[in-house]
Amino acid sequence: MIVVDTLAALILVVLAWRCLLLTDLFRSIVLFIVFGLLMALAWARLDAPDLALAEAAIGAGLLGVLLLGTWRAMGSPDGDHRQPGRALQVIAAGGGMVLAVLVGIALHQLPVSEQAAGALALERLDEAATQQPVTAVLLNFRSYDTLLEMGVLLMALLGTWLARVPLMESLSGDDASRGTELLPVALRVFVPVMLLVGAYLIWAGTHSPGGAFQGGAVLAAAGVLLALAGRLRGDTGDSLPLRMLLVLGLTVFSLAGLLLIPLQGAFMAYPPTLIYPVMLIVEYSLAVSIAITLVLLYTGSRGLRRGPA
Amino acid sequence: MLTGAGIYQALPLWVLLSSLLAALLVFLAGEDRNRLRITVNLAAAVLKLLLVGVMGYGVLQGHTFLVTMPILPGLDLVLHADALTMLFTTLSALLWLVTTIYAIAYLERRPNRARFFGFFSLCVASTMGIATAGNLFTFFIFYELLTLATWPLVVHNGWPKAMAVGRMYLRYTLGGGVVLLLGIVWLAALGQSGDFVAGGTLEHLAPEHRTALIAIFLLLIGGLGVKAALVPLHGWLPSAMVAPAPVSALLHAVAVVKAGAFGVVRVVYDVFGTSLVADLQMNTVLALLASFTIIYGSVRAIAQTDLKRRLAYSTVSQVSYITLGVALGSPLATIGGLVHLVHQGLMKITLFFCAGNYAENSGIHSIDELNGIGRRMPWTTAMFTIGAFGMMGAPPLAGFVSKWYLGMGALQAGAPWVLLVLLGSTVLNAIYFLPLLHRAWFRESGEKAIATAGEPGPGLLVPTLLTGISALGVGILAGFPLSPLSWVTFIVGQEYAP
Amino acid sequence: MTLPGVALLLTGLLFYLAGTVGLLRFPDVYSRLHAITKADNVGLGLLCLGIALLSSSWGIAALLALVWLLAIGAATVGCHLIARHSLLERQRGRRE
Amino acid sequence: MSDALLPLSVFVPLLAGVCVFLSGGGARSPVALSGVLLSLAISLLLVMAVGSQGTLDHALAGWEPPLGIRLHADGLAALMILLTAVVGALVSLHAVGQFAGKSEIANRFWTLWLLLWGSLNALFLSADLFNVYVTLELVTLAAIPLVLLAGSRQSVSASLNYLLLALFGSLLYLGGVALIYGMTGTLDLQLIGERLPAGGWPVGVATALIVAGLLVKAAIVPFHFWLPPAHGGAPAPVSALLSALVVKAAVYLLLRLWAGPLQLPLSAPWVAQLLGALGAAAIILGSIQAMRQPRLKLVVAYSTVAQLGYILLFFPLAVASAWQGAVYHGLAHGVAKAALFLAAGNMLYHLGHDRVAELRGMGRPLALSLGAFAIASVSIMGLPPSGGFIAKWLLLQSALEQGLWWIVATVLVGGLLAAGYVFRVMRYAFMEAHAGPSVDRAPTPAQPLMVWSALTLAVLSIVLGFTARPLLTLLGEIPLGGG
Amino acid sequence: MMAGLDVYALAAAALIGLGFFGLIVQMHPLKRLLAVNVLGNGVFLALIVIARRLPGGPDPVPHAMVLTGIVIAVSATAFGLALVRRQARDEEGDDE
Repeated sequence: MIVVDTLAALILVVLAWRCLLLTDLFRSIVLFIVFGLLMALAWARLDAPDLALAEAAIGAGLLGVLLLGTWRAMGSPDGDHRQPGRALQVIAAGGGMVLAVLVGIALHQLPVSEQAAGALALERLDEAATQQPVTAVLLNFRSYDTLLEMGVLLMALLGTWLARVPLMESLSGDDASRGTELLPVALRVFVPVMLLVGAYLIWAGTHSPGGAFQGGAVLAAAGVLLALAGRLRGDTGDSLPLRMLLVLGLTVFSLAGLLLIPLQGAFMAYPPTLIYPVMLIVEYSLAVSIAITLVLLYTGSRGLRRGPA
Repeated sequence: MLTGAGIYQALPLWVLLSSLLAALLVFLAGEDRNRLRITVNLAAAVLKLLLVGVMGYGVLQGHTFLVTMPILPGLDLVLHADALTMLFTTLSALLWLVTTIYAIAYLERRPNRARFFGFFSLCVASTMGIATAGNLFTFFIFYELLTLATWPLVVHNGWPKAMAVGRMYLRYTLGGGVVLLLGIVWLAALGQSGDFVAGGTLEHLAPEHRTALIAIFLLLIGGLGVKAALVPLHGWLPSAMVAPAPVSALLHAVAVVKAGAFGVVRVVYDVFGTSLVADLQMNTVLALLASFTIIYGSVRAIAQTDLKRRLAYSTVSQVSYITLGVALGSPLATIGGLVHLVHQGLMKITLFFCAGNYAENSGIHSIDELNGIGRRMPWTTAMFTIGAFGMMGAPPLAGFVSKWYLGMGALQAGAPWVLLVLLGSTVLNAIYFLPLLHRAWFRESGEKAIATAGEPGPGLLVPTLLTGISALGVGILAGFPLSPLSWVTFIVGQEYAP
Repeated sequence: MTLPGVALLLTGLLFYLAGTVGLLRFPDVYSRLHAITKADNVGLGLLCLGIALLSSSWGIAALLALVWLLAIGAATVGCHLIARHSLLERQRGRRE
Repeated sequence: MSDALLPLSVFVPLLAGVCVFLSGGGARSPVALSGVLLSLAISLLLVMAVGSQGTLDHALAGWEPPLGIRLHADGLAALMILLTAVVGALVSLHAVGQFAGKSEIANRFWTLWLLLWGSLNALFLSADLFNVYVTLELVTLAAIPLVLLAGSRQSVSASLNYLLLALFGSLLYLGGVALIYGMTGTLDLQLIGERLPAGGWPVGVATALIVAGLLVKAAIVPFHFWLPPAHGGAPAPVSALLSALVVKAAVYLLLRLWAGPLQLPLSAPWVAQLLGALGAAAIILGSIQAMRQPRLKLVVAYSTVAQLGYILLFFPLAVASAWQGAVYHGLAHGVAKAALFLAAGNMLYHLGHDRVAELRGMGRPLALSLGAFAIASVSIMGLPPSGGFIAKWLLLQSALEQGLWWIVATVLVGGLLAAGYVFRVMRYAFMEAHAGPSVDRAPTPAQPLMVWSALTLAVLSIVLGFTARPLLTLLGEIPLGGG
Repeated sequence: MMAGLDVYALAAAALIGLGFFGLIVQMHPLKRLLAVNVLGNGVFLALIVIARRLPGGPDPVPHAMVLTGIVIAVSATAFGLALVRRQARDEEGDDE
């Protein structure tokens, strides 16, 4: 097993090294996408299935499409050859080396702590009405972090809107996906499957790897696929229902927390009987918000409308 | 907590607020409401004079005036009124009323008057604050406020030259402020609150903190020396003459310079105490510095061709009489120094008013344009003559009284060389004042002199007359009960029985 | 049941190897596309079969079949689009 | 029950921001204004609760640490929340004037500003190392789009640089958090303090990563390049919020970590001296740069870089009065800097440009804004009777008591340098000019709301000079060793 | 177990060093965004390496931290890419 791990780790580092060293933009983007996929593999090897799912869907998938879309929107530049001064290069190399060595030593000599919070979480898993430890931590023990994180998504979307540079408009008309009939057939097959898998993943989160993020990401992937195929167009007018869906996750989660304070006396402390239903509602509303936010982050537009059939 | 007695006790605060609120009103009134501005200015000046009078009477009866506001644990904002305060507040309140009248006339049609009078009454507020400050911390607050309030007046005209002078003025005063702050904080770090208590509060520190005390004393004197125009730090005063006449008359001849001297008095008497200063041999250092300034100021004054610059250098030397009196430490020297604070104020403001009148009416700026001005502007030149003779210390005028007591004090303190300094400065004064008088009265005015220019309007002339006559009266009637001399003897008797 | 499973895995890997060699050696886009989609899909199929045998549970076998089907669908559409794109690129290239 | 105020003070602004986002209201949208008022009320209630009942704790989701996240409101957090509330409310008033008529941008401003307010409160209340990372990200990602509101080309590249460096800083911080969690098994600040081993490589590297990350986010000298273009290019209310609150959050965290988990490593002599030296360098270099800027808003932005250095001077002193001095400087600088930016914004709004050299003779038309600029700069220079002076006094006193002469010199020289760049601006205002200041377009006088909010903030910075006692009793003693 | 642990720990350290190097050396904003993501993945890898050392099975708290980190990284990078697109458009078509 050591060989597989060493090989995987080595490939990861080499890929990152090549990706950052190349001056050609397209090649470094492709290398970055492969790096993302291998990262998902690494998570699987380090028995973090949730992360493998998230990394594959969000990190490699969505980010890859976004990178390639941006590259095309920038007029496919081949990357600039501006090299910083010699001094800066030496500092960067030296600094990077020192940083790597320091972190390496620190990780190596890190003492193992006996009473880790994670162990405590594993013991009291049943109180959080779920078998999947990560979901328990995400939606119950440290639910505050997950909620604040939804704010991050909303702010990133507002920032993208303020940049006023929708990706969809800049894609030229005559790209390959117009003329072929194969694409509609593929869409009819893939999109329903993706929606199904996404919905399943959200539900599965309560007892096995999966959850709002992974499910939401798969749904977003379906949306991006439709956008790429032209079924979904970016629209300038922002409709209220869409905005309500965008903030659904944040509002449902915080209102659940606030309204239930009187019962348990603490923010987001759900009474034992209510935990499972509340968690499911919250999980689905989070997934919806995440999916739509990620699609809009891809299209860069304020709204969505149906494109030509 | 503001009971009847409380309100009376908080008199120093009302004196301060009277001009602070006036400044606010003037700023908010805006540029065009001239009448409102004049009434507000004059009303504030008169009200302040009344309040100061009441406070003075109270101090005479031995009432205590004290207002404290805690800022930090062990650090309070304290306003109080003791005999020394009254000396400075009375002088400032009187001269402020007179100069306000003068300034209103002087700035008749000039722009930016709201800004001028706003900062002008802010200056008087900070001077009142300096006078009534009860500890070093409060003193420093108003000391720096004075800098901030005077800078806009120095650069009021907005000419590039005024801007350059303004920058130099800031460098000196802010530099001095930093040095002063370091001294005060160092004192606080040694656990001293820096309260003004007659006879000083630092006796017990002397043994183990000797070097620190010397350093602190030098820092405080250095910081105050900028405004008291002690030699190495006096550079800003002559160049600040570019400011309009009322500013150079009141601020640079009286308020700002006296604030520095007043600070030196407070530090030597109420923080360190004369005995500790003598023990640290700081009194000889200070006396030497003051004497050098006296001589240096007079020598430089001789070389000046511009009238206001000559008067400025004469101020540099005259203010050091106060520092000299304080440095000697003997009761008579103290009386001489403190009384000179008032005498020099009155005489110098008269001279600057005359210089302002000459510049305003006859466009006279340099010495040689003074020929025959006595005939064309007899009253102003008469006042100028009184001022000049007073400065020279000719008996029975005010200057002589202070020099007499300084001399006697020097003998009492066993420093006979001071007599030489006083004598030398009198001779030098004569050298740079007599030629002016000679030109004014006995020379024919040159053909280019404007024949028609007569005496300036009442707004400019009356203040000059008032200050001239009071400079004369203060000298001659020195023996009377309410004269500055008797008040100073009362101070020295009451607070500094050595 | 392990022997046939391992054998299937090895042949699957062989197909992958062939596909990669094809990718590196073939001259133009179309033949390289051909190599990749054909070889890797067959390789994937064999891999799924091998793992299904090794895991010897119908649930996983069904899941792997679904994975294989989806992979094939995606590969074909992808290959088709890339081919069309390079064809259009060449035509537009000749027209200018 | 009053500890329920803690989550409320985070979620009321957040939900208000969401409501404004949904309602799509413009500059004067009632939803936004009531949101601001509600957030102000909640924050003040919280501060009063802390004032009367001492520190408040709230275990989120009912789980006690080390499992759950704990919100902790002590004197330091209460003061920072008070600063955020007061400066935020007045800047909101200014924004109503500044963005009147531009309803789309105004809606984005209100949404992002209320979200920012909520995340700032979350950051000040957080007592969990990873939660601090999330709130730090929230604050940065709310701030960067705000910089983008100006929409000019410079603001785009400025926000891109800001984003890159902010992400870099946060990830370094997260690296440190990972190592600390590895060692102590918990993320709660207080528990970390108890379980952190005394020495060794891992503790050193973790502290170095966390401190480096926060220094990047706080734009301390070697990492300050992103701040001036971002704060200089943004609209006035935004740059006021950024300089007064957002950058201050990172430096606040350094103090919070010193007082809690990282007390041992951070008070190691050479670490403390290094931080103090960085602070001194920030003061000197920032002020010198500020003196050479052609544009007024860049002068004020570089002044932020300089003023943040004062708070770092606490570390070599590490004594109660220095703690009070550093925190009080944070307050005084927040209020004064917001006033400076609003006043500079009014001048820019009126004249169409803020080139310092061409502000000649602007005394007449912009009297009140110039007055606000002058009054606020008294506090920046640390001259009495302002809040800045009290902070300077406390720092000087503690430095003198410990005989650290280089800190005394830095604080005094810093004040003089500040006077340098302030009076450079004032000089042009007082300079006599026949036709008044040059104008890029027809002069549009600033709305009264904009002028009076700047003036109120400026006067507040002077009032801070007199209200030191109640505020410092609220701050309480220097928290040694506890979270 | 010990040897495997070290490999990923070293990989994490290497990625962090590389990310730092890339961020400073690369001048193009898109490349710098990639560098920041590499740095992020390095830190996440370090977190998961630490999570694996818990005897009773992978520690869920770092997993939750990394999941939150990934979502934050993606949204920040998406926003960064929008800024890169806007900057490119500003330079080529001077619409401002």
